[in-house]
Amino acid sequence: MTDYTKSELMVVAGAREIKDGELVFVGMRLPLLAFQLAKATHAPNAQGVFENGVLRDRPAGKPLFTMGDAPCIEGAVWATTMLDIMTLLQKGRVDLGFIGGAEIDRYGNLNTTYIGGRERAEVRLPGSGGGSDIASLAGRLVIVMNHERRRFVERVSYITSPGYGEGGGWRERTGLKGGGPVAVITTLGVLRFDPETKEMFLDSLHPGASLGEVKDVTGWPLRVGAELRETPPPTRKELEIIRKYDPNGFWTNR
Amino acid sequence: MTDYTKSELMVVAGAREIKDGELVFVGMRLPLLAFQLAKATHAPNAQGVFENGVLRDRPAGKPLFTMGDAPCIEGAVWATTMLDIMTLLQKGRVDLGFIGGAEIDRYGNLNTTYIGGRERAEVRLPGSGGGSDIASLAGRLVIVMNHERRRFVERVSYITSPGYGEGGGWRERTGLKGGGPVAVITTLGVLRFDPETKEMFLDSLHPGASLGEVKDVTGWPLRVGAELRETPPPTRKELEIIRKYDPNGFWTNR
Amino acid sequence: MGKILSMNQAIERFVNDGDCVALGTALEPLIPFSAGHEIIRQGKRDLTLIGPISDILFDQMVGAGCVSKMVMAWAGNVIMGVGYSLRRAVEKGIPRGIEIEDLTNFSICLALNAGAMGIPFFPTKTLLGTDMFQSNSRIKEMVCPYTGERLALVPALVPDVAIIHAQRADEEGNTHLWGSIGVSKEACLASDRVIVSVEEIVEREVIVSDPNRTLIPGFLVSGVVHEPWGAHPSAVQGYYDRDHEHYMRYHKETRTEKGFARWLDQWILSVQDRSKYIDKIGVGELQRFRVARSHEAMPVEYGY
Amino acid sequence: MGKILSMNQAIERFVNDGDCVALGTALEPLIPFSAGHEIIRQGKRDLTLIGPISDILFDQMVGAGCVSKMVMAWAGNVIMGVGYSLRRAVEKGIPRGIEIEDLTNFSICLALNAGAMGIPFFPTKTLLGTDMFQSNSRIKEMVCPYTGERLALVPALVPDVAIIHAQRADEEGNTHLWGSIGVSKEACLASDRVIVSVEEIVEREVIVSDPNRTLIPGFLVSGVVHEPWGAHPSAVQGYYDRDHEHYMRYHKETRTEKGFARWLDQWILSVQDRSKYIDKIGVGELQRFRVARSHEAMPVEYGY
Repeated sequence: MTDYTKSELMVVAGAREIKDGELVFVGMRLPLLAFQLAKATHAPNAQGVFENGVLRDRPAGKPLFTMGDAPCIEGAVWATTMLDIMTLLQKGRVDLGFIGGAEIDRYGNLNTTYIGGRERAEVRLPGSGGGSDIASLAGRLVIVMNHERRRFVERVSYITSPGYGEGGGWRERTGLKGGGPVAVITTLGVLRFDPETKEMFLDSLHPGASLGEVKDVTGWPLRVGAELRETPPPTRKELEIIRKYDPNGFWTNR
Repeated sequence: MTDYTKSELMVVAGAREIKDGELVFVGMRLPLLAFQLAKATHAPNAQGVFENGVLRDRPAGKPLFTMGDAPCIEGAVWATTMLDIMTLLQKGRVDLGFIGGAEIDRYGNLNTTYIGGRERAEVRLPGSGGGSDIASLAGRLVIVMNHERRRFVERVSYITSPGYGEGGGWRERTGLKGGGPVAVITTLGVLRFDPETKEMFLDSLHPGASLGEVKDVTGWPLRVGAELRETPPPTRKELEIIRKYDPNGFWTNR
Repeated sequence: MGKILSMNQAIERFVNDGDCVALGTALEPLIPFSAGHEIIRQGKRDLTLIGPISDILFDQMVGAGCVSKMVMAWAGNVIMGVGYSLRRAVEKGIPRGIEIEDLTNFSICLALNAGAMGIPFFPTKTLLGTDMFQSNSRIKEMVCPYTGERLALVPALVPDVAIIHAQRADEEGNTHLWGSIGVSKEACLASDRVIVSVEEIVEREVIVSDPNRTLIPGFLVSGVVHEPWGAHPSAVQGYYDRDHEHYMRYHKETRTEKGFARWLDQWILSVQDRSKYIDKIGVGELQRFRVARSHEAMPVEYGY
Repeated sequence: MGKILSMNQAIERFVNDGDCVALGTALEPLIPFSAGHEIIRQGKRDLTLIGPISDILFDQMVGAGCVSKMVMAWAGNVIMGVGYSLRRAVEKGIPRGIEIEDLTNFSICLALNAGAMGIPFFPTKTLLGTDMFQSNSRIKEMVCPYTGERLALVPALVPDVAIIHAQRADEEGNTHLWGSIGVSKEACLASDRVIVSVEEIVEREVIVSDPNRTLIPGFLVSGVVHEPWGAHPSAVQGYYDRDHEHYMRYHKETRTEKGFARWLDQWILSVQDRSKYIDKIGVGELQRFRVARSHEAMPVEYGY
């Protein structure tokens, strides 16, 4: 078996959420690698949008640190305004979006703004960026984050990026257009959402992770899917591709 | 004295309304010639915007029939979207706009849509184009049109482009941002508006036109300014410039 | 590959009777005359035409009986004034009555932009105090919750199909358009389908060499038609200028119903497609409108 | 001529204490670091910073005590995560407390676009269901008069001054910007004043050779600064790429208040202007970021 990092496994799990031909709101870090991996494997016709205004149908010619790096614009099919790209989301043209988060709750609501709520503000985090927009407006949402007790909480203290709010029907009542989260890819497993209650459940465990461990670092009584599977590990080919786009392991902690 | 057409005199009168350094919403036909004349004489730093998205600070290299002719875009400083240009108006950045009209009333309201009102529609005219936007939003408005009885009516049957509505205070009550009309340049004279009542009055008579003639073709008891002047005729130099931009007299009926 | 179609195929496949069609969105230049003529030849019916200043293409489509409604700011013949077919339709119901939703150039931009942005309306300071509120029942007024001022509301327009003519596109429909842009981008982003006709089909490399020049990306484009001279008699920046005399002749010759019928037959119905149209005018004659004085954009470096 | 200024003059003349300043509107590239550093050196106070993703320039200005408020979607160090100065300011009031109006990338675009368009607000489907309604009291909700759906309203932002860095401008301020555009156009159109710093001052002929490339026309520009490397450590498409290591070092070295003070002195306060900054880094060192693989835009013909 090939050695790989947790981040590399997360990239592979992320790539699998992308279907061929989809328009994907990519973002940076692991999601960008997931997008590049998907394009190089099962989703060659997927296209990626970046919030600075860029649409790419082929990978950049050099590894990227930010979406504004010169190689991300060079060779793009469209480099327009941020407003045009964000309105693709609002218009409902984006199939899938990826975001990260500092704190998440049972219904997939994310906090990347104030830990401890706004008034007490124990920690000021960087804020929404485009995360809230993607969570609100993308057709499907995939969340990528570390699985830690302080991050998986019963109720987030501040909703930066809405998941399913208080459960089933909440997005519709709130007037949100996008479909909401379909997967949370963590350092320990992949979690999905009950179609009715919209509560998060554990769908697959990463190789080496145990159910007990996951439950321990999840701040509510976590449900487990009917058939708890093991997340398929990266293949050698997948790792090669990831390492091509993150040659120094900057994002994948190699 | 040099021979000139009424249209050429109107162009000269229009040019005099432009101050140096102003941003002018130009339009086509006589206003375009007026703008080009002003730039070549007393207003070299005036800049012109065209609703297809163009900003020019120098005249086009060839006479224009439409604002979209290739020479109007070639050598422009900015060729952007129509929306960007129209929002300059709404933002209050346009000092002066020119429009024409088929029917005008005592308070400078213009109709270019339905003669006889919408329901009876004796005549369907082309409609607003950008005229209504310019009349609503430009800092000052200059109207250029033929002085005929059927055109100068007590009350227009349809307001396409608002002047002063029902008189003083109406624009403010209506929520209009732009300043409203300051001059109506006709085939017979130049009319302006009372600062209080906003009623149109005759400010100058073109050479050869009589007050009786003007009153005859105006559909309400027309007031006359305190000092009725004669519109200064075009100079030889002015005519030369106009004829350079309208070499075949297409717009000036030569 | 699959997107490259003949104009006949593109119109047959992507324009249906009853559709809302946005056309002429770059204003006087880049009017997709070839597409409009093919719509007339295929006898499409009950179309709603959407466009700011339509010039004579809308007049032709109205005269040919394709149109039941127009959402527009201005319709006629830009350099000559009125369009006689439009007047006959509105005033006398010939060849059929049409409904008109009056807007202004600005508000039609806003309506298409609302459609492009996926919002139901746009607030604006134009339209206030006009009788457009009478002749367009979809405009509303509101009091601004921030400033207390009066605002007009323009509802979104979402055309079924936008048709544009542009300078060049690749086989995927990634399109470079330059010169007069008008409201073309908003119209394409708002519409369910987009048909692009172009002077040249180019390699993908040409498009991606200048991604800021892309008006719309191919994923929004349903069909791409290689149609040289496809905008004649309107202009295409860098390819050909406007044929003003054509508009003057149209004005003169379509004053009567009979005159219009003759024009329709001569220039549209009896002409199979754009290549036949070019033959009819004469390639030599068309050369008059070609670029005589080149002015190329200065270089721009995208490398790293 | 009158618009060409040194950075020192431009900031002195057009940025006042208490101003709302839009910066970093092209996102990660084209950040006007040189302008921001001059603002710090001139000790401007009580600024409101407006920008979507500010990267470390906002963090530096906050740490230097210039800022009383931020209207932003994200602030920190894009590749490293948090910005420590921002955290110290919000969590501990060091060097002073600051107010934050939270928005998202999209809603900050909408706010600046409303400002650019001269309307008081923008309706949107984003923000609904978020706690941004708590931490930004200016957001409202309404029921759509057309569809009955819930809409969030984002009020207009009208900055006193927008500062952008671009590739080239002429002496009148007509500016070509390419690559990543972000929300730069809207920010410039919204603002009362605009300062443009550029890699190159070019002849007017370069600009008018490609009017579709113009981001903003000179009549909106108050001051033009010729400032090569003015965006370092951020990227300028076609001129230089991003200096990632600079951001990593900033992250490491400004973790503590003392570390930040050292950085501030070393890279900003003790450096007279951008030319001295270039000397300090070393021209040779900077050449690493220059274009190694050219990719020019394909020709575009505007002639007639």
